[in-house]
Parts: sequence; C-alpha cells; structure tokens
Amino acid sequence: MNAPSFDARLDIAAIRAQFPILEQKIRGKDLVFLDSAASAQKPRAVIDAMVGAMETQYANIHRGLHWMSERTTEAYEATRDAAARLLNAGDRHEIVFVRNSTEGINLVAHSYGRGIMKPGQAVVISAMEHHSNIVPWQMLRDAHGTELRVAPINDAGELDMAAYEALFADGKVGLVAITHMSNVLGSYTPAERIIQIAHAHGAKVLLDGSQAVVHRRVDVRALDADFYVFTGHKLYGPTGIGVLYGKRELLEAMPPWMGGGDMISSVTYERSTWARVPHKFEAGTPAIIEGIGLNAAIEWVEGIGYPAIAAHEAALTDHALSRLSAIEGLTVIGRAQDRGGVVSFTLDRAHAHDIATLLDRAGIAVRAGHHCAEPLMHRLGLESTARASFGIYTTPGEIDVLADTLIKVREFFQ
Amino acid sequence: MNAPSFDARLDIAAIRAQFPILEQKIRGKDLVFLDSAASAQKPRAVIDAMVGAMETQYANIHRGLHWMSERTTEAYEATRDAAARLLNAGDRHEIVFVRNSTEGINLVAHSYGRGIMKPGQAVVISAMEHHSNIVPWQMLRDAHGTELRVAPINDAGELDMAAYEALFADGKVGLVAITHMSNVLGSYTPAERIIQIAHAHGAKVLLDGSQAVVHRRVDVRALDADFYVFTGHKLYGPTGIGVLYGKRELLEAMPPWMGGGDMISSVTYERSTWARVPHKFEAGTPAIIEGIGLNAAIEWVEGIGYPAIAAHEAALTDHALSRLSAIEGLTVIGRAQDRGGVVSFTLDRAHAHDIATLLDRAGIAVRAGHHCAEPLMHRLGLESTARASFGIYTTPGEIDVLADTLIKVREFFQ
Amino acid sequence: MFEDLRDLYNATIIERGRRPRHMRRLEDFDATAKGDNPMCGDRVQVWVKYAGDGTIAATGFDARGCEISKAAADLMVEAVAGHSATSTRRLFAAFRTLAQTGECAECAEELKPMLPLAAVHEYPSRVKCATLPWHALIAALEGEGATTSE
Amino acid sequence: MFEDLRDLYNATIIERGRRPRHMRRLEDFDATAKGDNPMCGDRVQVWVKYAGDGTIAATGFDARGCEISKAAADLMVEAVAGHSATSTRRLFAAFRTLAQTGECAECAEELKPMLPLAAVHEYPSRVKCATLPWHALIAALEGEGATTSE
Ligand SMILES: Cc1ncc(COP(=O)(O)O)c(C=O)c1O
Ligand SMILES: Cc1ncc(COP(=O)(O)O)c(C=O)c1O
Repeated sequence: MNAPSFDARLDIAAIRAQFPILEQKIRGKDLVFLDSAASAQKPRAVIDAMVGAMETQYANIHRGLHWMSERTTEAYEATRDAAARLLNAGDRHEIVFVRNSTEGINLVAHSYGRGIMKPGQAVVISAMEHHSNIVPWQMLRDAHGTELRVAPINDAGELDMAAYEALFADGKVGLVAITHMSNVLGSYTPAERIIQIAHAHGAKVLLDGSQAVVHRRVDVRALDADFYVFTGHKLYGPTGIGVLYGKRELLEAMPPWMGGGDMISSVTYERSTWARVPHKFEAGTPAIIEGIGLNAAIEWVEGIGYPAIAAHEAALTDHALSRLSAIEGLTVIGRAQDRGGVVSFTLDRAHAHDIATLLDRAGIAVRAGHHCAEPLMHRLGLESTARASFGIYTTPGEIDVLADTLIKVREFFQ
Repeated sequence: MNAPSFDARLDIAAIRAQFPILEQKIRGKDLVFLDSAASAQKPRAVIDAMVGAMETQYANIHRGLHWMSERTTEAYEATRDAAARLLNAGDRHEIVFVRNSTEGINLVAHSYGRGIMKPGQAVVISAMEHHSNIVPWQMLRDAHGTELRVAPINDAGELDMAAYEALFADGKVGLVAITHMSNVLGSYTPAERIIQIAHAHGAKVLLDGSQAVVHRRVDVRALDADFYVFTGHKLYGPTGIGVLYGKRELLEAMPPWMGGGDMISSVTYERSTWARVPHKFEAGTPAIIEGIGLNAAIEWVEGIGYPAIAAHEAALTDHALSRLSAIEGLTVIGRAQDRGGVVSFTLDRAHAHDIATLLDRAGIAVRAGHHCAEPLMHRLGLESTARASFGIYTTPGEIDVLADTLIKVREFFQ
Repeated sequence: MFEDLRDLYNATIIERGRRPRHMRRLEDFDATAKGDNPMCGDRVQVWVKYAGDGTIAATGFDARGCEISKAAADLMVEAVAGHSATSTRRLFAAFRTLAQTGECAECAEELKPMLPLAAVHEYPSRVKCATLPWHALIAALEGEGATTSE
Repeated sequence: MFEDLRDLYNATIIERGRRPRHMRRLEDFDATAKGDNPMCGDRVQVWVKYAGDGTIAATGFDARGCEISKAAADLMVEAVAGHSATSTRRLFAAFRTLAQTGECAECAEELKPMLPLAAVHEYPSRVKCATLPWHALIAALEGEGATTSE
C-alpha cells in the first residue's frame, strides 16, 4: 500500500466541521458518505445563505421597485458574476441559469439543435456519457433528422482520439457533446484537444462539466468551449440550480426555448420580442433562493481553492485505488491516466446492489447500478458497478473503513 | 368606510410570528409587504424543512440504496402525495414536479401541443393572461401551425362567457389555457363553466392556478380539469419548485419533453424507453430540497385551512377596496364580482413606478408595471398599474398604512 | 459483522440467487414480457407457456440483477405453476404485501416457499428487486411487452 | 413625509416629466429606434434628423413611462443637439456614470442640465428609467431598430 501524501494546505477536520450532516449517525455508525458524485453535501455557508435570503430580504426579483426586491435581485445576479468568474467566462451575459446539467443540455439540444442545426448534420457524443448527455441528442435525432455518432473509448476508459477524429471525416458533424469527466470511470477527457479537433472541422462543442467542475479548475476561455454545463448540487450547492455557459454570439443567434415572464422584451398577441441574453433563456420566476445558495457554494469552493481540492482528491483516489486493488476478487473499473475522485468496482460473487446494502448497514453510502450510463455498462460488458466517490470532506480514514468493510462483504458472500 | 369583519379563527399575530422576515425594518420603517402575488414570504416551517433536509438526511434520490438516499427519496416523494391531496387529484402519478408555473405550461405546450395537437387546431387563452400563459402558445403557433384565440373580458375584468363559447363554433379548438385567477385584476374565472364548455366541444383545459391556489381550495376532480399548474414560491414555499397536475391518461399519451437521467426505463444508442408517469417528465436531479420545502408549505397552508384563508383575504380585500376607492384621484382597476386578494390601481398625476418608489421609502412593498400582462394592459388602455397583494400574514392595519401613505403620495405629486 | 443481514441473505436466497433452477428462456412459449427497474438497472424477462385450460404450465426467466431479484424470480416460477391469470394476480398481491411488510396473513401454501424473502421489507429500496419479476410476469399475462417497477 | 424625495422628484424633473418640450414624433427623420425596459414595461421611441455634416440636427421622442424616464428623454434631446454619433456616445457614458453614481467629474457643459437626475443613483431600480431613452437614441444612431435596457 502506498503512503498517501495528503495536502497539508487542507485542514480536513475544519472543513468537515462546516458540514452539519457529517455529524449524523447511520444505524448507530458514523456516516461515511462516499456518494458525492451523485450529489454533494452542503456546507454551513450555503445553508446560511439560503436561510438568510428567506429571513431577511426575500422577494421576487427583476421587476420589483422596492427594497426587498432590489436586494434579492442584486444577490441573485451576483451569482451570475460568480459563475462567470468560476468558469472564467469573459462576459456575465454568457451565464444562463437552469435547473441542473440535464436542463442545460436539453436547452442546447432544443434551441441550438432544432434552431440552428440542419437535418443531416451529426452530433458526436462519447461512449462514456451520462444518460443526460445521450437522450436529448437521441430525441433531437428522432425529431429533427440529425445523426448521432458515438466516439469509442479504449479499455482503460479513455476516449479513443484517433477514432474521435475520424468521425469528422465526412464534414457532417455540427456539434460535439462530451463529458469533461466520467461519472463512472472517473476519467477526464482531453477537453482542449477535443475542442481543437472539432473546431478544425467547423463543429461546436458542449462539455458536460457536471463532474469535472467539482474537482478541477475549468477555464472555458482557455478551452475555447462553446457551451459548458454544470449542476449546483454536485458543487456543494443547492438542488434546483445549474449553469449553462454559452458563447455570447451563439446564445444570441439561438431562438428561445421556453416562453413566459422575464424572457420577453414586449408581448402582443401577434408577436413577442425577446429579452437580451441570458434572460431570453430564463422564463418565469427563477430558483432565486437556490441561486443565492449557489453563490455561497462557489465562494466556498474558491475559498478552499482548486489546487488544494485537486491535490486532496488525487491523494484520496490514489489511496483508494491502492487499497481497493489489493482486495481479492475486487476489480476496479477504469484505469484512465487522468482521473478524478470517482472509483467504480465490482466484486466476485456479490452483485453491486448487494454490496451497497451491506455497506449501508455499516454506515457507508456508495452508489450501485448503471449510474445513468447504460450504454457505457454495455460497452464494459457489465450490468452494474458499485461506486465510491469523494468530496472535499472525504478522509483517507473513510477509505480505509470502506476497504476493510469490503473485505468483510466479500467474506459474507463467500 | 365599511368595518371589515376579520375572521376570528385566524390569529394573525401568531401567524406573523412564524415569518422571520416580517420583523425586518426597511429604512428604519416596519416592512409592509404587499407584494405576495409576485412571491410570498416563507414561514419558519418551510425554512426548517429545507435546513433539516440539508443537515440531517441529504443525498440524491431515486437511485440510491443507502439510508440517506432512502430517507430523502421518501421525503421528496411525500410531497407528491401532499400536492395530490392539495389539489384533490385521484392519483399521485398525476403530479409532475416542475420549476414553476411557467415550466409547467411550457411542458404542456411542448409535449401536448407539439406531440398531440394537430396543426390547424386552436388554443384558446383569455385577455387577462400572464405572459407565461401567452408566449408558450405563441411559440407553439409559430412552430406547429396551431391558431391562437383570445377570449375577451368585460370592463369589470371578468371573462365574457358568451364570447368564450363562440370561439368553439368551428370545432377547431383543441386546448383551452386560462388563468384561474388574474394576477392583475384579482378576478377568478368560472373554472367549472369554462371546462364544461370546452369539454362539450371536445377540447382539453389547462388552468393556470398560480394565483388561485394561494387563496382558495382547488379540486381538480370536481372541476374536471385536464391540466392544472401552480408555483411553489407563491404558496409560501421555496423557489425552484412547482407542480403540473395532468390527468393520467393524458400524461401517458404525451411524449416526454426533456431527456436525461431519471426519466428513462432503458437506454441504448438506437432507442430509449421511458419511465412511467410522472417520472417520464422529470429529467435529471430534481429540486430535492425545494420539493421537501414545498411539502412543508402545503402542510402549513392546510393547517391554517382554506376557509380561514379565504375569509381573511376576502375581508382584507373588501377593506382595501373601500379604503382605496375613497382616495381622490385613485382608480381601482378591475371590479369582478368574484375576486381574490389582489388590488391594482392607478393614481392621477403619478406614474405607477413613481408611486412604488415613494411607497418603498415608507417601507411599503408593492409592485408597479405591466405585471407580465402587457396585452391585458393594452386592453385596459393603461401603461401600468400599481398593485397591492395580500397574504395570510397581511393585516388590515397594513392596508390602512397603504391608504394613508397613498394620500400623501398624491399630495406629493400635486 | 454482517450477521443480522443473514435475515435477508439467508441460505435459500443465496442458493436460489446463485444457482437459480428456472433461469432459462422457454423455447416454446405463449407470452413473454420484460421488466426494467429504471432506478437501478435491474432487468428481467419472463416467458410463459399455458396449459390447455389457460393456467400456467411453465415459466422461465432471464435476469440481470442482484441475488434478491434472481431468487425472487426463481421462487416465483414454482409458486405460479398451475395458476390462472386471476389467481396469479392474487398471489402477487399477497407477495407484494409480504415484501413490503414482512407479513403473510393466512399465508397461501404456494407462498410459503417465499417466506425467506420476508426480510426484504426492512430494506425499502430493495423491495422492487423482489417484485420486479412479478411485474414482468403480470405484464406477460396481460399481453403487454414490457413494464417497469418504479 | 416624502421631503427627502425632492432630491429625485425636484422641480426640473416634475416639470420636464409632466410637460416635456420635445415629446413629439419627427415627421422628417433619418433614424429611429424603440427601447423597451422589459422588467417594468417602460417604452420609448426616438427619432433623429441629421444635419449635412452628420451631427444631430433634431431629436424627438415618444415615451410611455414614469416622470423620470420622460424627464430624462426631454433633457437628453437638448444635450445631444449638434453632436456627432461619437460624441453622443461619450455623453451617454458620462450620463450613465451620473445616473449610477451621482458623480459628474469634469462635467461637460451639455450634461450640466442633467444634474437634476443625479439623485436617481440612490434608487437602483430606477436608473434604467433614466438611461432607457439614451439606449434608444444610440440604437437609432447605430441603425438598429430596437433595444432593451435590462
Ligand atoms: C397568473 C400567473 N401565471 C403565471 C405566473 C408565473 O409564475 P412563475 O413565474 O412562478 O412561473 C404568475 C406569477 O408570476 C402568475 O401570477
Ligand atoms: C457526467 C454527468 N452528467 C450529467 C449529470 C446530470 O446532472 P443533473 O442530474 O444534476 O442534471 C450527472 C449527474 O447525475 C453526471 O454525473
């Protein structure tokens, strides 16, 4: 077993103290929460921001001329600045608030897909996408006559770049929609190269950053990404709020998707005109309290800093890989070079669900199943895996508890 | 001035004590919050439910086999039962969670409109709709070739039922989408008759209950409504969560709208199959914490009871109408017989924005503008109105403060 | 460490889950249906052959899933043999109660072999593992091609 | 009770808001544009006539909105007379600063008549009322038909 080198910059005990839920006991046992890739826990700063908004300044936003509405509008709109800063977007108008990554991808599939793409053009996804980045493109294909192409992965769980590039040969590809980090394998994809190749062939690129932005600094300008989505609840923020980044000229060219209050400039029965971006895409009363909570989450993450986060999670992942690989009968799924804090595995003689149920009895929360990535499971020749995933608050000791308990799980099913 | 008869069943002081925000001072003055129709304040019970979810049991739902996920799934799904109970739906599967009313209407416009309606069919709306119940039908018209018909209102601000019925003469109407209560005029619409007439002509009906459900008991089965939408934040609940009720056979016949995790039954690249209703319409990680908050809001409203709420608000509205009408130069807009706790008005020599700014200096929050109902303003021959709207926590004394201050506003602009 | 889990993972479940006796596709069948549990990815397919009087003569299944779903499918096959569609539905109702509550009041003879699944009621998210094959069977009897247990 | 509001609603604003001098459609114009404030429903249209050298010879407007937006439009018409597109943009930048901060450092002569609008900076949601006519004017100069101040 390697001795993990944990980053001295992170005082994990102090961080854990900011997460009220980590004090909970599960069936009398300490909670070992290794399901952060599904959704992360919320620090006190996020909870307090939401409570503060509701207790001291709440009102509907954008259209109010009174004090509460002005304060709430300011607080909500400050999140747009925070998200732009987080992704290093050049312009706050490039930040569209959505419910979650799924809605962000659907927005692009509807508005860019049906509105700008032509039937006969192709969308490229990869063999390791989450259903949220598969189904919208299938629905686009079936409704609009685009083609759906799948870039294969190698056995390590990395994108096959030669095969990816070959998909552009006929010049039909209009859009690439690819994960920035797999929620099953933990693999990062080489976003810069993906984008360079796509751009060289005249295609736009959407990156699904649901996982990546949690673990690593993202710079949409350095990447030259056309669209980037992430979801608040995985970034230690509230549910109900997510972000779609889009280059301004693309957002401006795209037709609106949902109609309603807040997204219009003027309305008559004959014809309505649209508000400027991003409001054109934000119909109805937004998730105000959640937006304010997301700002707190972003500031909290920035306060810790991506270098420290990435170093901590890399050390955790190394530790997990070495402890888990040493367990007889356990197979780690995915061996990408460049990976984030997610480890999937299978165990001889024990189905993933049964593993999860046993671990749960020991207070350990992991995910089991297809992880909303059935086609990837199929590619891997698996039905399901168990998955442990790490957050800023995860400790090497928790990974040891996992490994020790898995040994017992294996004995149980012997 | 009439002596208002306030319902003795409601202990308003005790209710107000449950709203932390009502203790706030605005520029040193007591907050007089008369903007509840835009968004209501949140009682302690709602705030506590959200905090409790984040502090003691949070995890992503539906797919987790561990304790936190099971508890959170239960709490979130309990909201479906609560919403079904609130609307008296026959079946919890008829409750679809959406972000807000706007998304609920867009869902129907996309899925029922493009999926089930045929080009050449017509959608009927009324002359007093919110933009959220106009623009989606315009977009449907422009994308799908349906027609948009507008049922007129009379000068009192009531639906013209003869003209409404006449719209069905050619047999083309497939869907009626009408507000259950106007957010500008306060008028209720005669939902039962609207639905009977539509059904007699083979059309389905969506009611926009954004305002109505806040003030009055709604029974979708007694009404025989096909679709009903409301938005959590106006019902004392969180932002980011709303409800679409749809009759089960309609929801089952409708194609899904957004694709992604949680809404599928199985996924291959060639073809995906959909989960049962309502999950078919709920793609991606939902607004979990907000759903749990909405349950608390529904229970809180049920605890007070609609009879007491309606009686209190009717008395407030009578009081407001009599106090405001007595102000020289003030015109109340809308004189419907059957109305809820919303009063719009104009004042000679003072534009609505200027009124709102002055009232704000006195700590009074009202809305001013077109209230997301430009075509209605046009019908009324107005640019804008000021609007005072009432919640359970509103007191007759606050209405007196409004009236007394409006007299001073008038003097100011003399 | 997991001794209390022997409730759920008892000898019968482990044996039936690992070496199901009836996990095979019927070559000659009258009805079939698939069942999906979209939340976890479990999948089962059931094939049914009727006797002359419309009762179930033979059932086979194929399952992708955990020990519990396989064991439940395997025991189901034996329980429903010789039953009509109506009495199969009645058995399913009783089995569902067993899986959800652990109770089997006035327990039918055919259901007694299912009692090893009673402990599943203590694991709410696993109840669907046990009921999924039944959902598929009922869908087959009703002539539907597919069902889900969400 | 509202005496401190005389800052904002001073004699100039009230007078110009109620009886604007330049609120009329130009019959003979070279450029026009509409401006909407979608958040509150204010709307303004501006018409411009150029002189031979491309500077602004005349401006007219029609406005639906509050006293502040009308007064701002009315004062704007006087401020921009004789200016080129470039110097109009410069004036707008300075006016925007005035509306947002109350400051008019090295205040241009043409902007001094706008100083009665300085207090609007204390009312953040009203700043757009004052800048909307300018947005429309700039849109007209740039040949765009419409703009919004969101
Ligand atoms: C009658 C009516 N319909 C629809 C809406 C839209 O609600 P939301 O913005 O929550 O979608 C509102 C409120 O703004 C309303 O009053
Ligand atoms: C890679 C990836 N993409 C998309 C999603 C969807 O996120 P959400 O459910 O918040 O829309 C997830 C998480 O579930 C994910 O891991």
